[in-house]
Amino acid sequence: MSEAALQTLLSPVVLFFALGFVAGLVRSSLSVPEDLAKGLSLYLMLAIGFKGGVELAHAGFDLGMLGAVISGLVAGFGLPLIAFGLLRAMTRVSHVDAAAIAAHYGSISVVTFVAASDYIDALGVEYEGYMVAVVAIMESPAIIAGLILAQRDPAAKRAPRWDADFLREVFLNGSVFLLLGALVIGMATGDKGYDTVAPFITTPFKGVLCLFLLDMGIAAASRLRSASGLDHRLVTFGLIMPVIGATVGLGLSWLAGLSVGSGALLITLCASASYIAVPAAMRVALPQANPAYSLTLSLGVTFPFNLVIGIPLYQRAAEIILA
Amino acid sequence: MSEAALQTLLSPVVLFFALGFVAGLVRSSLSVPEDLAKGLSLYLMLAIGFKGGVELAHAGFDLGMLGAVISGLVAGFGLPLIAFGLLRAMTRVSHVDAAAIAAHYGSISVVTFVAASDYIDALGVEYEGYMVAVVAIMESPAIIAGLILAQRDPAAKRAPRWDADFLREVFLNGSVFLLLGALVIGMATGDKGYDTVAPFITTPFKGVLCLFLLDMGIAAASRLRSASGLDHRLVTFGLIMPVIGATVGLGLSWLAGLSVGSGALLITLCASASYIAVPAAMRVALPQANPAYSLTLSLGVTFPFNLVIGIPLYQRAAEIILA
Amino acid sequence: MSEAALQTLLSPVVLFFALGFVAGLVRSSLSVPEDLAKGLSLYLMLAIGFKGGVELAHAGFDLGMLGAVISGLVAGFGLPLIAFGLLRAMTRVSHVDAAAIAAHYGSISVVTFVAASDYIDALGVEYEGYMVAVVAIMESPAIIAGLILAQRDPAAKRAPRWDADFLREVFLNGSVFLLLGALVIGMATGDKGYDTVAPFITTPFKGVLCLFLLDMGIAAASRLRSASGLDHRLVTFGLIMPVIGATVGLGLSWLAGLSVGSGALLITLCASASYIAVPAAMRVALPQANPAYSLTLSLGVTFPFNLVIGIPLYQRAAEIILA
Amino acid sequence: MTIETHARKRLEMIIEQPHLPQFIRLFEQQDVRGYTVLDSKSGKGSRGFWSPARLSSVDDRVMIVAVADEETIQRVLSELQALFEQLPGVAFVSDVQVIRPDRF
Amino acid sequence: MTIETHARKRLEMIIEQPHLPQFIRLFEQQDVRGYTVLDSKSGKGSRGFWSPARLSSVDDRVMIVAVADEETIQRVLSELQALFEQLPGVAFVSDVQVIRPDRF
Amino acid sequence: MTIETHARKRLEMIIEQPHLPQFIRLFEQQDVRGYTVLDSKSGKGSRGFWSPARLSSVDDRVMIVAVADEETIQRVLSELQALFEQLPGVAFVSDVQVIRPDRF
Ligand SMILES: Nc1ncnc2c1ncn2[C@@H]1O[C@H](COP(=O)(O)O)[C@@H](O)[C@H]1O
Ligand SMILES: Nc1ncnc2c1ncn2[C@@H]1O[C@H](COP(=O)(O)O)[C@@H](O)[C@H]1O
Ligand SMILES: Nc1ncnc2c1ncn2[C@@H]1O[C@H](COP(=O)(O)O)[C@@H](O)[C@H]1O
Ligand code: NA
Ligand code: NA
Ligand code: NA
Repeated sequence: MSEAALQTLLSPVVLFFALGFVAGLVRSSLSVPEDLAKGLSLYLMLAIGFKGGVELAHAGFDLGMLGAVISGLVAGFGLPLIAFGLLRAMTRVSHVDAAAIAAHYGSISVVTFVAASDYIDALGVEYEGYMVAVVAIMESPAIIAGLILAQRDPAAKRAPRWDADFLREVFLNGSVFLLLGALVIGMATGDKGYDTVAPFITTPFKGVLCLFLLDMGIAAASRLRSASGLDHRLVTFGLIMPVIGATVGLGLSWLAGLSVGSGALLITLCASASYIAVPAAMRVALPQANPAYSLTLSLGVTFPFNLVIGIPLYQRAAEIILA
Repeated sequence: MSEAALQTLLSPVVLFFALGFVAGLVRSSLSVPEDLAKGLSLYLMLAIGFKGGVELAHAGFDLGMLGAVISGLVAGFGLPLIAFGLLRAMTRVSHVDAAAIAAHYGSISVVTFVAASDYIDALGVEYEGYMVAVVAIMESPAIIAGLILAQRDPAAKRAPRWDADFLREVFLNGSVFLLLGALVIGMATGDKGYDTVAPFITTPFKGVLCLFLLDMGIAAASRLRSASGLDHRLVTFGLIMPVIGATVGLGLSWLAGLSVGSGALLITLCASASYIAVPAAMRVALPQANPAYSLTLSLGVTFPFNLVIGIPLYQRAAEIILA
Repeated sequence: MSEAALQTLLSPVVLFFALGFVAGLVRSSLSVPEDLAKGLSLYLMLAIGFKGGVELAHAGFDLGMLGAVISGLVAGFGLPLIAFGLLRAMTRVSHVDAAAIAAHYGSISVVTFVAASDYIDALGVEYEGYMVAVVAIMESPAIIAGLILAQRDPAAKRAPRWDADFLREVFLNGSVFLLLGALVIGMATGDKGYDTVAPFITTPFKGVLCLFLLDMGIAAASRLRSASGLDHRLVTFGLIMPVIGATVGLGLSWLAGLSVGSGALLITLCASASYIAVPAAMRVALPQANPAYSLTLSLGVTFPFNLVIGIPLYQRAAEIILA
Repeated sequence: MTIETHARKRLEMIIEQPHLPQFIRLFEQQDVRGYTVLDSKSGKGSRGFWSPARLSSVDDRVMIVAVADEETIQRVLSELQALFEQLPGVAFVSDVQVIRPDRF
Repeated sequence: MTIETHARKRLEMIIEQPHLPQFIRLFEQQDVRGYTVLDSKSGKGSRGFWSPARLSSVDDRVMIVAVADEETIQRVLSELQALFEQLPGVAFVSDVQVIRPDRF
Repeated sequence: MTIETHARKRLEMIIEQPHLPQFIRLFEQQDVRGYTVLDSKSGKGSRGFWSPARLSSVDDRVMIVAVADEETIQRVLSELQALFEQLPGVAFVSDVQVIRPDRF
């Protein structure tokens, strides 16, 4: 497995992340323009959504899908509880901050998913198209769970906001919308649509992912550099929690009888933490929570951990337990 | 033809427009960054200009081209008169607003043209390279016609501005410039140039078009959502006028003896309404006209109509009459 | 050679530059959004860095590389002295302005390099992968040389700043960082990495270069149009200096025993003038220097000269002397 | 010839982008008839230095400028006092002159 | 130690991007020696709410800030009165202090 | 009910983007507790017209707004006098009212 590990470390995807990370640490002027980064992210959503939809059109719905969806929902609502308990036990963050961070860890990171699917693709392992739907389904439940946790704060002066602004942020979030939309379009157009769009969504895919991870690296390092209030307890949480999430994901995959590929992806989803959808929702619903904690943890600690160490580990575990 | 209709509706191009439209209606946070959208638009201009130029280099000039160009000019100057008359007869907009809207409908929408050429390409129908030149030629005459109409407003306090700012806006408009420039470059470099640039202008073309239409969908829906002053009379105009334009275009194609493919494109051009070049020119020359009317009509009503219903209809009509 | 000349002039790369130049001169509204232009530039850096690294992984290090690197350093430190002497002798710019301009001409323009490598690629001539490293190495020495020249100004009220801001600007400049980083990644991943990323870095390369040069053309013409204080002496310098630089580059290539391809590239690097890294560093270190002179000269005079006339000339010279 | 001008108040706020809708709603409730939102690039306040969060707009700040009569601005300020207890941001008020008094 | 400062006027306008050249021309005619144009994101005025039109810049608004002596600003204001009858936009004037009086 | 407000000074500067770190450092030294940086699009000053240099950010200008008590602003101004001899830029000071005096 040490060769496989080396191979991960030497994949362009990880190396470009590392390059960005170094650039951010030494404060190079290297930066990916914001609009471009958003464009790359749109592209990745559109591409994996569409591909997933086309595969789904082939395979049709089956029981495995139901199992994966239920697993995703269970994890989405359950992981925040575990994360919250852990945070209150092992760190000193306040009730509301713990609730906000817990929501991040119950939700998922799409780019981590994309990196994992790229990794297992390279190994020649297959996964089911419905996993893309699971990604979309797992974005929001943790936000609800986090708010319920926050509501139980005895020191809270006011209740979290559940108003229209918030609900739109949660359920009509741009990236979930595009992911699901592209999935549906992929299903509707099937192979015929795929053939016309294929060169666009396959040819540059890996390169776009590299460029995007370059930007993620810069962002992660900048976050860490300017991190204030992040102590070793929180960092430890940011390294332990993905492993706990992964374990839960492995158990669920086993219960749901997922294939090795789909299992590795569900494990990765459980291990990953949101850095786009959840921060945006929390800012609206829980403005009193300190965004610096959660974003720095999820982007600066957990994302790099998952990308470099986690994904190969999760895939290996899936291979051993689910094969 | 109902199968063909279904096929149009299920093409990725139309579906991504629909996805954007829904996102805009429900106010999802999904958005294509402005700079990216401008970049996609530059790409589309460059690609169709270049391809048209290369084809022109093959075919050389012929009488058909002259016919098409004259048809374009006739439509560009003539359609605004029809549109103006119709608006004054059937709606309640003021003289100057009618003149401004008329200019939009006499001019053309490049993306509608691109979508139509993509549609007839998919059917295996051919069209002449010079149609790209006709696109460029049809952008401006309607602006002149619209201003002349505005000048005849008895209630006008001041004449429209025909100054340098305005003329630059009309004749040196960025998109026309790039379209024509790429056409000339395509002609100059011919197959040799084409071979080197081909992967860039063909591989991602369809995908870029999808992404661009996603943005158009969002824009169209946002326009409609915040539409003020748009009554059913104006909406009716926005649905009737493209059909009238198409009929004129069909007649001109027949007179000019165009091929089925080129005819379908000329019909589409006549049916389409500008939402970039003309609004910009009107803002400078006729600041007293209400831009909300014309842009909402052209983007929110006529563009979707042409994309979903019009194009297959125009192509079918061309097939029946011109074959 | 007149056929070869015609061929250069008719290459899409040069023609798109010309199109942008005309658009800028006539003040068309055509423009490439800033973020897109930065993205195109990132792409070009990433692509040539990666390709160079992969080639380096094949070829391994050799003495030729050492010769090229030393030549680059000699030129980087030496050319500013020549440029400074020439400026003081033939133009009327002040001591500090001459030093700043000299730094631009001692450093290099990556896009000129890319255009040259594209040109010699098209001729089927090969060059060594390490030339990409030489590009990175030649960015900074001239900045140091320019500051030392500026320091000797008897009229200077204060010394140039050599502080942390400045050093970061010089040595951690984003484009150099990405170029070198991609080179290292290319070396580390070798053919295996290349295969996965190849479609991204080769398919659209030429097209991206065209789009980027369209923007360069607009920028060059805008600079020239609003040029103030640029007299015929300075313009003459902007046309003579690249030829002098090229001659020095040819001599160094001969001494270092470079191949025809690598020689043509070193000559081009010596002939080219910076318009990104050096202006940024000068603004920080020598705020009293007039940026209008140097940027207009390098972007508006020397870049077009090299692109249209210089590159074919340099390649021909390399062929005659180094073959 | 001197142009006649009329005294109004200019309210300037810097707030977090995700909370913009709440402030706009406050404006609507207090009959502020016009305002302009400007982008900001970076800054420093009681919560330390910020610059736009890469990859998301949660850290973006905007500046809002609104000119209105003194009474309206007073009403807005008194509401702002409560709002600023929940949401981050700052507000400054200054004097301005306008030429078309009926508009502000 | 107090720094000596000098009184000037600060003119702030919000206008539509396509009309910027006309206002710049007015500045040139009235010898306004300096100004700065800032981007704006959205806003509300007598013509309702606006945010940048997607796909085109016709709906973009900009803010212009110009500091000059009172007399110059008076001249500009009197011209603006006429211009604002044809073109949309708003203008506010306030007092500022500068440290280098020869520049403004 | 009138809200109690407190007088402060508003400093507004327009400087070149590459020099921003030097001005920020000046703020830190003089204990300016808050400021906001805004993007600008184009402008004109003693060095003529500028608009963002394509392909690089060397020509970009930014506007900085900082509100603080009069004494702090005085200290900043006296430092600015020296800095503006080396670096291009302009500074304007005006009066503002704030509602939370402890913050500024
Ligand atoms: N009272 C105001 N305060 C601040 N900005 C305003 C105000 N009124 C109008 N504006 C801005 O000026 C633009 C044009 O105003 P109007 O011509 O009244 O629609 C608006 O869209 C706002 O951005
Ligand atoms: N009087 C003024 N009013 C507003 N902005 C100004 C003024 N003078 C200069 N500026 C801005 O400050 C920048 C630098 O000024 P300068 O150093 O004089 O060229 C200019 O490009 C303008 O953007
Ligand atoms: N004194 C000030 N002057 C100008 N802008 C300020 C000031 N204080 C805060 N701000 C801006 O308001 C934002 C929020 O402030 P705060 O809530 O104190 O962190 C800061 O990030 C700054 O952009
Ligand atoms: Na998770
Ligand atoms: Na038309
Ligand atoms: Na050089």
